[in-house]
Amino acid sequence: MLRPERMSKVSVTGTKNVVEDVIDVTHDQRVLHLSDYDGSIEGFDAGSPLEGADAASEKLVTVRSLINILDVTEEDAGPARIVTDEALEGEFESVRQRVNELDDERAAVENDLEAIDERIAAAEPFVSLGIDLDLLWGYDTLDVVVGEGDTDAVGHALADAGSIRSYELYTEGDVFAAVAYPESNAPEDALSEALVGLDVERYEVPEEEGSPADYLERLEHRKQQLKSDLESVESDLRSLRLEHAGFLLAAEEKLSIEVQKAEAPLSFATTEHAFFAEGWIPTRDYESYASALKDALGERIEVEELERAAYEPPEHEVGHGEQEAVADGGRTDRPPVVQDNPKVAEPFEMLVRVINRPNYFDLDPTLILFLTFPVFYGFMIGDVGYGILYTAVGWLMYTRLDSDALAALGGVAVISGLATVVFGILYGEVFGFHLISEYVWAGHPPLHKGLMPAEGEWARLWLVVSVLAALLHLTLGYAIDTYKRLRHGAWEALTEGASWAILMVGLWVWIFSRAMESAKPELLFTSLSGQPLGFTGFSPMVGWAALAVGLVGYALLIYAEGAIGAVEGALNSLTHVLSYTRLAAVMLAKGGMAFVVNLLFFGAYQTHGEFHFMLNHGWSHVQSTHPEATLMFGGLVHGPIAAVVGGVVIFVLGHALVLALGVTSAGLQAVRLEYVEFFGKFYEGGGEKYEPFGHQRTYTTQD
Amino acid sequence: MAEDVKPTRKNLMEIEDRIDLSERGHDTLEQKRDGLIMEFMDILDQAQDVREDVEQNYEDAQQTINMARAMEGDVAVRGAAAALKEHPEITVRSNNIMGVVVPQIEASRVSKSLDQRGYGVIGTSSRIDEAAEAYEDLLETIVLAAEVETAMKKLLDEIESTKRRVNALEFTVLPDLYESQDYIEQKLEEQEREEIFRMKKVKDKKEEEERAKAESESESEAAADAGTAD
Amino acid sequence: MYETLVAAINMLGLIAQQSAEAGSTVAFPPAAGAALGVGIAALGAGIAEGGIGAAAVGAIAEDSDFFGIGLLFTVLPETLVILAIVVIFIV
Amino acid sequence: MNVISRDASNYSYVNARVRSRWALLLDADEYDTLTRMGPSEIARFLGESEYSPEIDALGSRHSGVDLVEHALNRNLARHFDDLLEWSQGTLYDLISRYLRKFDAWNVKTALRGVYSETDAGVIDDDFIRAGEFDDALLGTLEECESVESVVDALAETVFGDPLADALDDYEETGALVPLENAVDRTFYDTLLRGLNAATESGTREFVKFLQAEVDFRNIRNAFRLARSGGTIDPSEYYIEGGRLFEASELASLVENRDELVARLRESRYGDQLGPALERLESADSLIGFEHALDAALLGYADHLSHVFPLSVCPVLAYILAKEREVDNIRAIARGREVGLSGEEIEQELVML
Repeated sequence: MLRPERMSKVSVTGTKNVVEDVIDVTHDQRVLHLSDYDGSIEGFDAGSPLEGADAASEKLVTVRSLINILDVTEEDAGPARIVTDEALEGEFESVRQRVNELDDERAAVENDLEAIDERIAAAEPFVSLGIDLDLLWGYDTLDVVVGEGDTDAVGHALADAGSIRSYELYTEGDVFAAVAYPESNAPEDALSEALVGLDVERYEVPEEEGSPADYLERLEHRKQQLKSDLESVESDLRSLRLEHAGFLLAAEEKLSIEVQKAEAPLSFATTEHAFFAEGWIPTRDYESYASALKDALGERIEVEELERAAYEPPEHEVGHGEQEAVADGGRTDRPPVVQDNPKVAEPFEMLVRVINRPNYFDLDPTLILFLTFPVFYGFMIGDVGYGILYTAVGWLMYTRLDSDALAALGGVAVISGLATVVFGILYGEVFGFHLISEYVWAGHPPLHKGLMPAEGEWARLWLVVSVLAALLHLTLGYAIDTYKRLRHGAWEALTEGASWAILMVGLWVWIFSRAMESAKPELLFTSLSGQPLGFTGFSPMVGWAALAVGLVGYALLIYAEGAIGAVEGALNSLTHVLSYTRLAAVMLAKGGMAFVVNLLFFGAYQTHGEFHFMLNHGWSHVQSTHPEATLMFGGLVHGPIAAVVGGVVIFVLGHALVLALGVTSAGLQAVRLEYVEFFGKFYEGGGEKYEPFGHQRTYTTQD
Repeated sequence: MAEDVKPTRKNLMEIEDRIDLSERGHDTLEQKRDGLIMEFMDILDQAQDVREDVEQNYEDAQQTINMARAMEGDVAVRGAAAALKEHPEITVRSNNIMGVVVPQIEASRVSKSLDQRGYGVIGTSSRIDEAAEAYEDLLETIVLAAEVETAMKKLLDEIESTKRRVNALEFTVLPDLYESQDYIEQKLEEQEREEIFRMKKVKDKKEEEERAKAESESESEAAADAGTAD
Repeated sequence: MYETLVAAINMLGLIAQQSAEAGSTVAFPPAAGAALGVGIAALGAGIAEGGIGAAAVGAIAEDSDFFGIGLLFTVLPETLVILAIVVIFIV
Repeated sequence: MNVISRDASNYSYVNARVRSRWALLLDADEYDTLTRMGPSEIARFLGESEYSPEIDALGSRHSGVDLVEHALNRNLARHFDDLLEWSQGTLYDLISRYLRKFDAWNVKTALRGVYSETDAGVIDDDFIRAGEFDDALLGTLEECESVESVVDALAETVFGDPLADALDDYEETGALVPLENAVDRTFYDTLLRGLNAATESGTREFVKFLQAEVDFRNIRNAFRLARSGGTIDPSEYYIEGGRLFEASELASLVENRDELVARLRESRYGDQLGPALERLESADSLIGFEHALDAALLGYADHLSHVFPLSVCPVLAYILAKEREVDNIRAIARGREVGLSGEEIEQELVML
């Protein structure tokens, strides 16, 4: 569970005349993850594709292109079928031509549409101006400029221009048409000259007759025609798709398989007459794969299980000695990884892969994530209402979505949502109301968030609890690291692995001791002092001893890691632990936000350091029953009808916001603690995905 | 043929002269042929190298320009390519290899410095520089290739014709001449033999005549003797 | 931003002065001092969170997986306020 | 350090976003995988990365390398538009000044395209829509018939006057050089114009960054000139505003490459430039050196962005890195297409 599935390295050797059979069998079995040949064996070259790979590829590329142009999807597929070579010649070619024709047509129409749209946009200023178009162009002696800008400035500029004998300015809003009669000796573009320097956008005058409105209408009409043309081309394409989708999908699959098989030798080692293929296979599948090959080919090939990959990386990969490196030909290909976790924890594999796929020699932290992440999350949100919503949304995602990543996220949401519900019951909260507290716990839930002044102690408690959780979580991380290093000997494990934990724990035991008590914040000793713990800090003796041990750890650390270790060790053991206080902080913030939303809607008053929502009665009623209470907010629901409506909107949007922010803050902060603080201690990642050679047939049947 | 010639001693001498000349020509041509082949072999090696260079440079250039287009954009490369305003100049001179005239092609201003390429320097990268360079190299090799290939072709022609001439001498002209020579010599020998035979005949005849004369003289003497005695 | 901070502090100082001039026997009630302390701590945290938040929003816009870490980083400075509250409790 | 900016710049917001985007940039392993894939596989791979909007939109129309290229350009534009959209106050001003380099690029592309009589579509493909120019203007530019009309179309922009001035030179020589130089110079001139580093908060780091960029640009051009030889006046290609060398010294340094190298080794960028200079000695080609130089600039930008985290530097460093990534992917896709080997392609990549 903490380890990926055990893999074996397999080699298949034979003469070239059985290579196709070997590929066929391997393809059907779909268990062998081929390793690329790295050229390390004398006399063996990397293989070339089999005959026909190029021809099949050419067809495949075309088929995929057609599928893409026709927008064929899985749903369009008919029943599975056999695709014959003849069909790939005849039917295929006619589909291709038809598709190309229609595609050309579509492109042409779309092009025209774009042009029309541009002309329509260009015509609009003229419509607002309302001057017939033929009046605006075709003059020999007059200059016309139509544009948009500060019309007053244009007027002044025209009046001031020396080269213009007379002019006329028509305006409508910011749009203007300036008609100028230049002096006979004026330069050709006298009008443009006059307008230089003004912030004016000029429009080209369409060389058309009649009123601009008519012109626009003509354009619109043409646009409609083009749109219907487009519609008909697209419907042709649609019917083409319906007709040929099944064939195309099946052809794609057939050709993909053909190409995949023909290109398999690309990762083989070959000589003139022989080949040699290597790959990884889950150890439990080896026997069936080997016997399948033997059944088909008997003695003509040699199948061998070269090694069962140990979970420790081979020595040469960590730079200790080179014997094994020579033994397996200097290859460094690591086994691909099949994560192996209980079904319920599987969605969390995705969370691990977000950072990186675990490598074969890593401990797979999925299970730890499964155990800690929902607790962090539930602790921070801790609300039955939100929890149920998260669970519901998560379930929908998990069951309905195709994307593996999103479905897995849904799975994570379900489990985190359930944890949220559990914590919600303990806090006694539903959507920020203490309803459960009242009906289940009779007003005294086992846990409080510490939002209200009367519960201030709880807030400090959560801070300390966060630190304790940090110490546990991080020590686990260091422990895994230490375990991994144990194979290099106890000394290395102690100096490079355990020393970090010793430093951290030692430091924090000292912090929680009464040594130098006056200099430390009080909450260290008070927050856990209540029953059943009754913890009021370790004695100074214990504190100083722990610090001494911690310093020994620090010394070992510096010995092993040098100056960087010195800085990082000191910093990490403090900041990484404090970083977990975000658990308490986010919890308070979320609680506070939900409170504010409810406060705005229902209003609340404060009495004896407790907040009470005014669920049933307004402030006036409260005043009569609790004269000592102070009002926090009157509550929109108790106001006039408009306020009530606004209140409902705020209520719904507010809770939706809290719900969403719960994901982005609580979710992210929890995940961050896992990734940065926890994973950082031991996780390497970089594993290769297990991709067995083969193809799952869905659209074609064999024979 | 041979029969056409008059088998005279004068003709024989003439033929013998011609044989002498042809034989000497044949040797020379043969030497020339071998020489040309040697030259050709040299050039062939060179041509092969150049041809490979062209191929290699072409590939390189193609690759650099592809990468330049890919990295700097197609348009940037095109722009840089089009920016070139000064085209290289090609001059052709001739060279003489064993009497064969081969061209010597020279291209000036193929390789350019950064400021002559016609594209801006500030904002471009050396990818375009090197694409341009690669093409300049390619052009230079192509020019060289043109030169070598033309020379090769010309040499090949010359070798071919020389070979034909050698063969003509060797297999047609000389055998004919030898035949004629043989023929004339034969004829002349025959004539000689005839002459000797005739001489012999004449000599025999003369001797007979002399013997007959001597016989008749002795008869008359005997008669005289007999007469006397008688 | 600085200006706001300065203005806020000036104003608080002014209030303190006025209450002193009012001639009451306790010129400056302890509760007011405590509130002032928490307030200033919160202001400081707020300023720090402003910057971090902007960065976080930026990062989340790019990659929604960062949402968790972004939020987490944003609230980191809140420890300041927590410590201030602790101080109030202790004093 | 400037925890709370006095102007309205939102450094922390923008930089957080930029850092996220930075994390999406491909790493060496992914490049390595890409070099073994075909063009369409690369497109498919990109379609499963942050390039998916672009690949999905364009995949039905393009394929292979084309698709990759289009998607890369669009993606670049989207990212840089985003930067402007996010930023406010001085930060906005500084980023938009810097992004004007894409305007400069687009102007040059238009000039070169029109000059070489390239099709509008090809020019359009090469535009990077990350600057201030809107689609309408770019559309006009790519359709222009002549270089002169391109210059005309740009009259209303900051490039208008300098281009018009350079037009005579162009017509005289027939080469684009004067115009291209005018564009580049205008970009560098307007980058710092009107900024007073002493009084205006936030601009000090900007100036520092740009000095580095200018210096690196000058280094690069100095080596190109040194390699090419010829009788060029180096000061003609010198960009003002750097801190490394003066126009006057450049001339002698270009003549003597060893001296230039030595000078750079001793300079403030010596550390960053080390690998680049080594590559220079081992190879004949400058491309490798330029890659190393680019990598060095990336490294320096990254360094500045760490020294000044709450400034414009991380944004500028991101712009560089993103541009680089797009270039790298393009090199891989193109390289695969033209058949380069895995190793050759890796030579073409620039990585930090």
